[in-house]
Amino acid sequence: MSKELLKIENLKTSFRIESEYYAAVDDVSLTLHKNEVLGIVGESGSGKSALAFSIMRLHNRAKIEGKVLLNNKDIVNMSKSNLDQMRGDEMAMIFQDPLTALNPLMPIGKQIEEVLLLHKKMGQNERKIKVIELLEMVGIPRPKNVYEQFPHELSGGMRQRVIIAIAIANEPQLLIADEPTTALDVTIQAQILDLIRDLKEKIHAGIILITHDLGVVAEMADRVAVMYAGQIVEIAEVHTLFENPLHPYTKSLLHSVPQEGEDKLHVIQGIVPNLKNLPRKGCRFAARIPWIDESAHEENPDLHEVEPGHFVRCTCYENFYFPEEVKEEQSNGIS
Amino acid sequence: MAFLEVKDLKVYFPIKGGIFNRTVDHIKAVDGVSFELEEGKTYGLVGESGSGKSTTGRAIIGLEEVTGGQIFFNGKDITSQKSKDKAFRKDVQMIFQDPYSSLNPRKRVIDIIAEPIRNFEKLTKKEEIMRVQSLLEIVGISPDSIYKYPHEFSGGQRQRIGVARAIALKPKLIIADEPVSALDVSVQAQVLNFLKDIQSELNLTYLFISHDLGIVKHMCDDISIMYKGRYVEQGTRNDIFESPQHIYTKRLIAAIPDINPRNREEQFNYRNKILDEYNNAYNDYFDQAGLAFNLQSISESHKVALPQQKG
Amino acid sequence: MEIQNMKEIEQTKSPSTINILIKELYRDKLALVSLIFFTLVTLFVFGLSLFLDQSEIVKVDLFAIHEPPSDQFILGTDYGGRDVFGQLIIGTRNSLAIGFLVTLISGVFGITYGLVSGYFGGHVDNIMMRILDFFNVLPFLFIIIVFVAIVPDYNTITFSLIMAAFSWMGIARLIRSKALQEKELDYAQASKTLATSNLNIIFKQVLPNIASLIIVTMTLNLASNIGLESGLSFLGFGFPESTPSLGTLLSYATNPQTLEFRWWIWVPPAVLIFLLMLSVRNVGEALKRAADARQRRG
Amino acid sequence: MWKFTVRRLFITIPQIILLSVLVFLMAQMMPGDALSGLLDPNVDPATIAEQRERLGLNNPWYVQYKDWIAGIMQGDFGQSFRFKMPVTELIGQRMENTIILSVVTLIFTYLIALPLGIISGRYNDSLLDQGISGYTYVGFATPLFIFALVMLWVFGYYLGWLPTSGSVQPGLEPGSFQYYVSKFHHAFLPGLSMALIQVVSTVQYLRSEIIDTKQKDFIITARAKGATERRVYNKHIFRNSLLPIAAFFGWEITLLITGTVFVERIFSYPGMGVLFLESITQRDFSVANTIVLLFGVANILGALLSDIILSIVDPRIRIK
Amino acid sequence: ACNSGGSDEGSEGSDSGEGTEEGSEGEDESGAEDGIYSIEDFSAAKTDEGEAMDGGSLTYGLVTDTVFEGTLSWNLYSGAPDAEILQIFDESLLSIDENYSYTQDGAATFETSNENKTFTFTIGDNVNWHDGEPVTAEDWAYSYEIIGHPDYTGIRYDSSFQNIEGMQEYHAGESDTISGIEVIDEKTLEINYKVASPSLLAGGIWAYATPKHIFEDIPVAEMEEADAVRKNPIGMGPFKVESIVPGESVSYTANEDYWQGAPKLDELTLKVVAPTTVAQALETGEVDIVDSFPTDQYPDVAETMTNVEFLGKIDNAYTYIGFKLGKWDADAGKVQMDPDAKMADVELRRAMWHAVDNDAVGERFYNGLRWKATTLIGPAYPDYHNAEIEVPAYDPEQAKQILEDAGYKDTNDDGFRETPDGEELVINFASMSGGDTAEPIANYYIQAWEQVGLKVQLLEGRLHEFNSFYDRVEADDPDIDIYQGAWSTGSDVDPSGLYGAEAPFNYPRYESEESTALITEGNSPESIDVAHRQEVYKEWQELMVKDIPVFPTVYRAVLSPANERVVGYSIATDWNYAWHEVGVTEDTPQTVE
Ligand SMILES: Nc1ncnc2c1ncn2[C@@H]1O[C@H](COP(=O)(O)OP(=O)(O)OP(=O)(O)O)[C@@H](O)[C@H]1O
Ligand SMILES: Nc1ncnc2c1ncn2[C@@H]1O[C@H](COP(=O)(O)OP(=O)(O)OP(=O)(O)O)[C@@H](O)[C@H]1O
Ligand SMILES: [Mg+2]
Ligand SMILES: [Mg+2]
Repeated sequence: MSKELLKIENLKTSFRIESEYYAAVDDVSLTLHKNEVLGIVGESGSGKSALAFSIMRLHNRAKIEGKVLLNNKDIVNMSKSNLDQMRGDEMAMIFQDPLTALNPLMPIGKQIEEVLLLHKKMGQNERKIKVIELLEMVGIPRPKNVYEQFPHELSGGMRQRVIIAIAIANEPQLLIADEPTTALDVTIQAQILDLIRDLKEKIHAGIILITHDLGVVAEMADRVAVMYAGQIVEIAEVHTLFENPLHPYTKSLLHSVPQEGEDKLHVIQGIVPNLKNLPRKGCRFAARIPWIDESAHEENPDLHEVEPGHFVRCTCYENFYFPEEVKEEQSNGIS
Repeated sequence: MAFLEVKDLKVYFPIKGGIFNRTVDHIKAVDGVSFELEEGKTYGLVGESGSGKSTTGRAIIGLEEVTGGQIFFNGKDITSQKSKDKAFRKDVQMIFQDPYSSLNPRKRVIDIIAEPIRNFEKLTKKEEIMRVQSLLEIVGISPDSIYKYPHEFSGGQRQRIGVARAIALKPKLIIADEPVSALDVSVQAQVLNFLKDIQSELNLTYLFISHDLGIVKHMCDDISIMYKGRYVEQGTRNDIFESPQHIYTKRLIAAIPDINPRNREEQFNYRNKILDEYNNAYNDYFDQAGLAFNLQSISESHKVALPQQKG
Repeated sequence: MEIQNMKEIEQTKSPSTINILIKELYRDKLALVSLIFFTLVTLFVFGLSLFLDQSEIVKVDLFAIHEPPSDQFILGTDYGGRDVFGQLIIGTRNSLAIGFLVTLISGVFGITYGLVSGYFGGHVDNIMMRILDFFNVLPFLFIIIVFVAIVPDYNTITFSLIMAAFSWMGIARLIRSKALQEKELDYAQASKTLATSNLNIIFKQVLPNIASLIIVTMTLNLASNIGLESGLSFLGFGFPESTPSLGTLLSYATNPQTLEFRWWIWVPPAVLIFLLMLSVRNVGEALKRAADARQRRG
Repeated sequence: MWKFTVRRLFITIPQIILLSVLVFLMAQMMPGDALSGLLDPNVDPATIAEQRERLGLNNPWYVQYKDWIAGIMQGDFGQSFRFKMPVTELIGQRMENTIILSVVTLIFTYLIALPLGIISGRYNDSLLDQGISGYTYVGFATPLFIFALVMLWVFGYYLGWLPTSGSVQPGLEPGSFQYYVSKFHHAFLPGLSMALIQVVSTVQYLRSEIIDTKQKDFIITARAKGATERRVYNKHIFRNSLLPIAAFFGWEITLLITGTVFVERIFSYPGMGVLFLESITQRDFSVANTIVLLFGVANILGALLSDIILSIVDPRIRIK
Repeated sequence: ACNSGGSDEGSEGSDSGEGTEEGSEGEDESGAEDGIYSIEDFSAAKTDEGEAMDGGSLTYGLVTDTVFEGTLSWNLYSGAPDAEILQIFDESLLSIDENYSYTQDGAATFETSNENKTFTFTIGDNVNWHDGEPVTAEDWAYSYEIIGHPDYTGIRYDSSFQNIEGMQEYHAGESDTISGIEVIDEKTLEINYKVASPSLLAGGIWAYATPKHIFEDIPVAEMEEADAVRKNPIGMGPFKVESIVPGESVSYTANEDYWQGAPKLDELTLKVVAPTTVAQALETGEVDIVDSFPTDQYPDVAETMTNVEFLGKIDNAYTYIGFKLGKWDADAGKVQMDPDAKMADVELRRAMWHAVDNDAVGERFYNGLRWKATTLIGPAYPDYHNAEIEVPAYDPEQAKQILEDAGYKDTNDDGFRETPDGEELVINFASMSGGDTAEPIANYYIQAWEQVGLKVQLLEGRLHEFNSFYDRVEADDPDIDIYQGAWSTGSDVDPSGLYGAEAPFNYPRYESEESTALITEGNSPESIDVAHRQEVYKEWQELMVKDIPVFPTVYRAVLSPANERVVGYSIATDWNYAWHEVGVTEDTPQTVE
């Protein structure tokens, strides 16, 4: 994993709400290498999907600024026809909801074939053979039958496999998976994750894996970016992040997961503000850790590289503590 | 006498079909489930989607017609709809999965929380407001929100309003059907903490339904694993997590992603091993129809669905 | 912020359905104008017709036949020497009245039918839907005409009933499918576990949630009922001529001389019916948007 | 699908039976019976009574109903007292006209509605869409009969481009090519008038359907595959939104039937609609009832057709 | 033979449409002052503008709201539109003069003998059917065999048929032949009547032959549906039926073999034109001629429609107000007067006549093309109409006076008069719908009566559709006290069918010895003497003005416009539908620029 596959610089994606633009992805920069899995985590509404859609330029009416370079080709300013050539070929996407991401009126086979048809010169038969191969590859039993079937005849897990088959049909270099398992049961989740892992080995793609499940990240990712309110607040190697989380948000997230021996879970105060009410100045997380003194925050928070490859936004992480820790210490002290 | 006792519960849904739209078959959503609940404890019901967890809970509280078996609450048979009298309705309450649809969007908080109170007690307007406000305080929502509408609250807050409604009549048993699965991790924590808090305060018993083993492990004293409408294993938290007996249970536990990236390989290998075992030993654990066998006790608290020992 | 300042709390009450609809109307200027127009026309015709003597207006005046508009007759006279303006006022009132009446009768019936069918579901629903399907495939216009022809003594009430008998299906079906959805929502299920009675759940819980939908549908129904009435009158199966309606006035236009030379007889009712339908629709559409926005938020 | 179709057919049968009962009861409610029209008022009352008995008019209603149905089964709808001929034959003449008018209207409807709806849905909120929406907006509020009258006046009389009455030019050999050309020529203006008003609902429906489909997740999937905009529209959006329209086809019949009454009346077009109106005013009830029955059956079959089309085009129903 | 007719233009017609000519002199039809016109201004015959060209074709518009039934046989048809179609391709063997009396100019001639009871007819040698077969005496006799047949369901079998020797036996099925009808030879027919009557010479003879060689094998009961009637009928007239579009149009071609010589036109097309569109159809030349133009539209087009000439004549019809004076006694088969009927007081009836201004109705609603009627035998019968009779004039004051004198006073000050017994007097008025003017006219009458203090109200507050109106009037519905009806009278003036004591159509249910005596006298053999008959009927008309069982309101004109290019066309009675004389001067119709 040396070659830089995807480079995002100062990406800003804004949506129009009542005649004004609000940035849902705000100044995001990151890189992805070949054969690397980059996990992106964050609460609902933190802008993960918006980022993924921006990379594919799938947004309908959003303003995208900044640079997205895939193999040094700038996607943001690319012509529509060039973009069409890239999508589905060099880059592909797996969607969150397998129930709605397939055309209900088109047979499964045709839907997979379409992506071949669009990018490869193949005869009809050849395509069909390839589709059945793909179906087999993603672990669908009796692929010949499924070829003729319609989406509603398949279970959620099966449909997600079909979507994956579409995504990998042309062996893309960049694969974006936006919460690919959120709608699925744990056992099926495990299978799908295994599948993605296998595929990575096979096609050596760079993968962006979006999820809000820290466990999934821990199992899958090489590097992890934590997003909050449209920004990356921390980015690091997976081991580093889990063993030495720095940003208060990362710490809070890790703390909220039920874990052995803990009776009380950590609660992050407040909620993710919606797009219109996002604080655009100062540390965006400040409102949710009110016990931390204002002076701890940076005025214009930036990503700091605290160690090689480990970036944290804002200075508030430096003296961060959890209020209950204080209480515990106090009560411990008394008894 | 058990607090809640479910004996051989069956809930079937008809499958309509054929030319005349007759019932041609049944979905056996719950197919012979038995368990007992002790007062003040939390009882977990786990299983994959469609395994019949919700149906079990809904059948107990009377939202589904019971096809067979019996349910006793405090020794009283409450299987049929008719037998679910007012007293029962008062004692047993439910918390729903979706904090968005479980609150009537047209009603103000006060009307939502006061609904059960109005059905059971005659209070003056003023008393009612006081009552609702005190309930709101219990669930940690500002009491001056009584005239707000649900959409003005976040998911976690809504879920707590739902809880306020459920505890308004001081129930004894609360059936919580995936109370946090629609919520973000951070908010999940908030609701789970809170459920634990009021349990001890109000001496509540929970029937806690979830598909997230991590949460169940965190919350429950006793756990049952369900598969295709039947129990595959039942036991204390330790029984289930420390010595799972049924291959399905093992597989479920193995599927939980480990939060420590260092265990990645290990976990991966373990999972594959269990999967192999599952595939190989499938026929030892399930009958021809792919259903679990009847439960067999293997310790005082631990029961597993294993084939009848012949002999 | 404790219990003590309850007064203040009361004032920050969240808006009700009606308030939201009104707000939305206020925002949508076209709909607002339409509503004002419609209300004014309604008030005007109902108000003015209190002072107008119907028998006076339909009085035949042999010496004022086909007068063009003048000071005496604002909109001229028809072939019976009757004041077209007065007929227009009374006709609009009659058309609106029947529109309201039919909408109300068919609405109340359709809503109840749909709620019952949707809420109880199962066999009840099955049977009720088959009946509804049957009504739906009836060639209603023809059957209405047959009934109008064979009911010997028909008047506003019987006429409305006949029309309503064939126009409740749309709303019933809509309400039913909505009720089916709503009752599956957890809030309705929750009410059940709280010992709230079925009747209460239907009318106090489910109904308010589909209220906006009902208002919207009824509004649009009003437009189509006014249209249906005028169509029937045009064909000669509406009100008798002595009870003018927009349709009877319009039907004068079948006479080519009237169509070509005496615009004052048929153009005003045509324009009025056009504007009424448009304004009702504008209001309906605005309400629909309001209802949708609401659903998204809720 | 076969199961579905058969089941759907089974629902149709009770509907038709119920319809026939309704029509029969309506006939019973009508003043007079088949005889009051047939016989000369000067004829001896005894003869009338005798005739009544012979025709079974004194039998209990269910026996009469049975006889009536038996007659219908053999194509005997009774006798028109005004035309002095079997209703079957009389309606046969008119049915051809009404069917031609309906077909012409349908052709116009789809010829107009599909492009308008597609343009309006694809380029929603564009100037073009606003124009089209404006048209549907105005069309909604315009009563068909006023519009048809104005069309008749403008194109029939003022400009004199098209025939203003009748269904065919006199003197043409029925069945000949000119005959059908002339039939089409005569149905052109009424059909167009009706279509221009009736497209409104289809255009609006298609537009919102397209806009709806545009926002579906699977469209994003298609885009992510690299499908060009054109392909996305042609293969995914239009196809998916046109299918419900195809199913609309059967329901269109109901609309058509209602519309024909007005345009036939206005364009003096001798079809079943005017025949119905005349029969009602002339109290030729056997004819009126037969028309109600036939239109009812047409509606039932239309609904059936809709459901079957839907089941063919929509795999979600097809499989069931 | 009188038959009930519609209230308005083009409604249900009746017997063969024969009429008389009246006031045909006025050549100049240029517009009238105040938009009021008079029948005097119209000619019945087309002013020919030039020579007819060779051949050509013409379109004849049949003005009707509905379609035509298409029962194309004189024996079987019932609607007036069918008669219009028939008269172009089939004709009466006997022609008539302007006084409706038979002449010897037709396809057949006749002689009477046996005190006017026996008629001997001779059909011309060159009179042939369209298929070339000769028209024979047998064909003529066959018409009688059809109409008299027990299975016949049409409406033609009336008293003049019953008057034929042996007809009743034949009709009852007791005899296979009609003894009074004898085929002398191929072209000679003899008919013997039981009683001589003046009616016989005034259209009382059925003079239409039936092509027996075609109908022979068709049972009478099935004739109405036969193709020979509906699809390819033949006749002996100047044109042949080429094709029929049911209900819409008929195409004719010239019958070169016509006994009066080949027609001038090659083709003729008849098509239905709705009353609402007839003006445009004429202006654009879509039709050359229409049978009857709605008179209420005339003022709108009188000035502008320069491409046509309007022909006009007095219609043999009148509108009237009828008073219900009794009931029909079905057992006795005659009317039964009721002395306690609400309208029994003749003074009340007279006052009501005085109260209405029928001239104004005619002028205002019909621009003078209807005008105040006086007697029950109208000016369409110039020889019998009594123009001298003084009838109650429009005079509300006098009406009030009459009512005062008769004891109808407003005793309770409600603005309306009570009966002499002091009871409330509410008169129920039935009127039928049809046409734009029906409603305002009915309302006008109500208003006019209100003016003299009579409370009259419209039955059920609305007009009633034609059929149910007559049903209720006929059934002596107790809710009806007075009604507005209309009669279109046939060719014979004899009023017995409408006012005879035994006539079911005697809707007022009126009878008096005097009236019965006069009616009987008018149709007796003595009255074959026209002068005597005139005397009797003038006396009867006077009696009706005195007794007032009904009072006529308006007489009406028929207008038939014809394109300027048409020559040889007329609507006069003695024109005898001579379509073979009609031609056109140019290829295409003239249009309004
Ligand atoms: N098309 C859009 N128009 C306006 N706002 C949008 C649009 N799409 C997303 N947003 C807003 O942008 C913010 C980021 O949304 P995004 O979907 O990227 O979140 P996410 O992290 O993917 O959350 P989730 O876990 O729920 O998928 C949210 O506040 C959302 O409401
Ligand atoms: N009303 C119903 N009619 C028909 N089938 C039903 C109905 N409700 C549930 N089922 C079926 O019963 C089975 C059990 O459903 P249930 O909702 O109890 O599962 P669950 O374990 O709660 O799953 P989840 O985790 O998705 O909530 C499923 O197969 C479901 O499809
Ligand atoms: Mg997302
Ligand atoms: Mg569930």
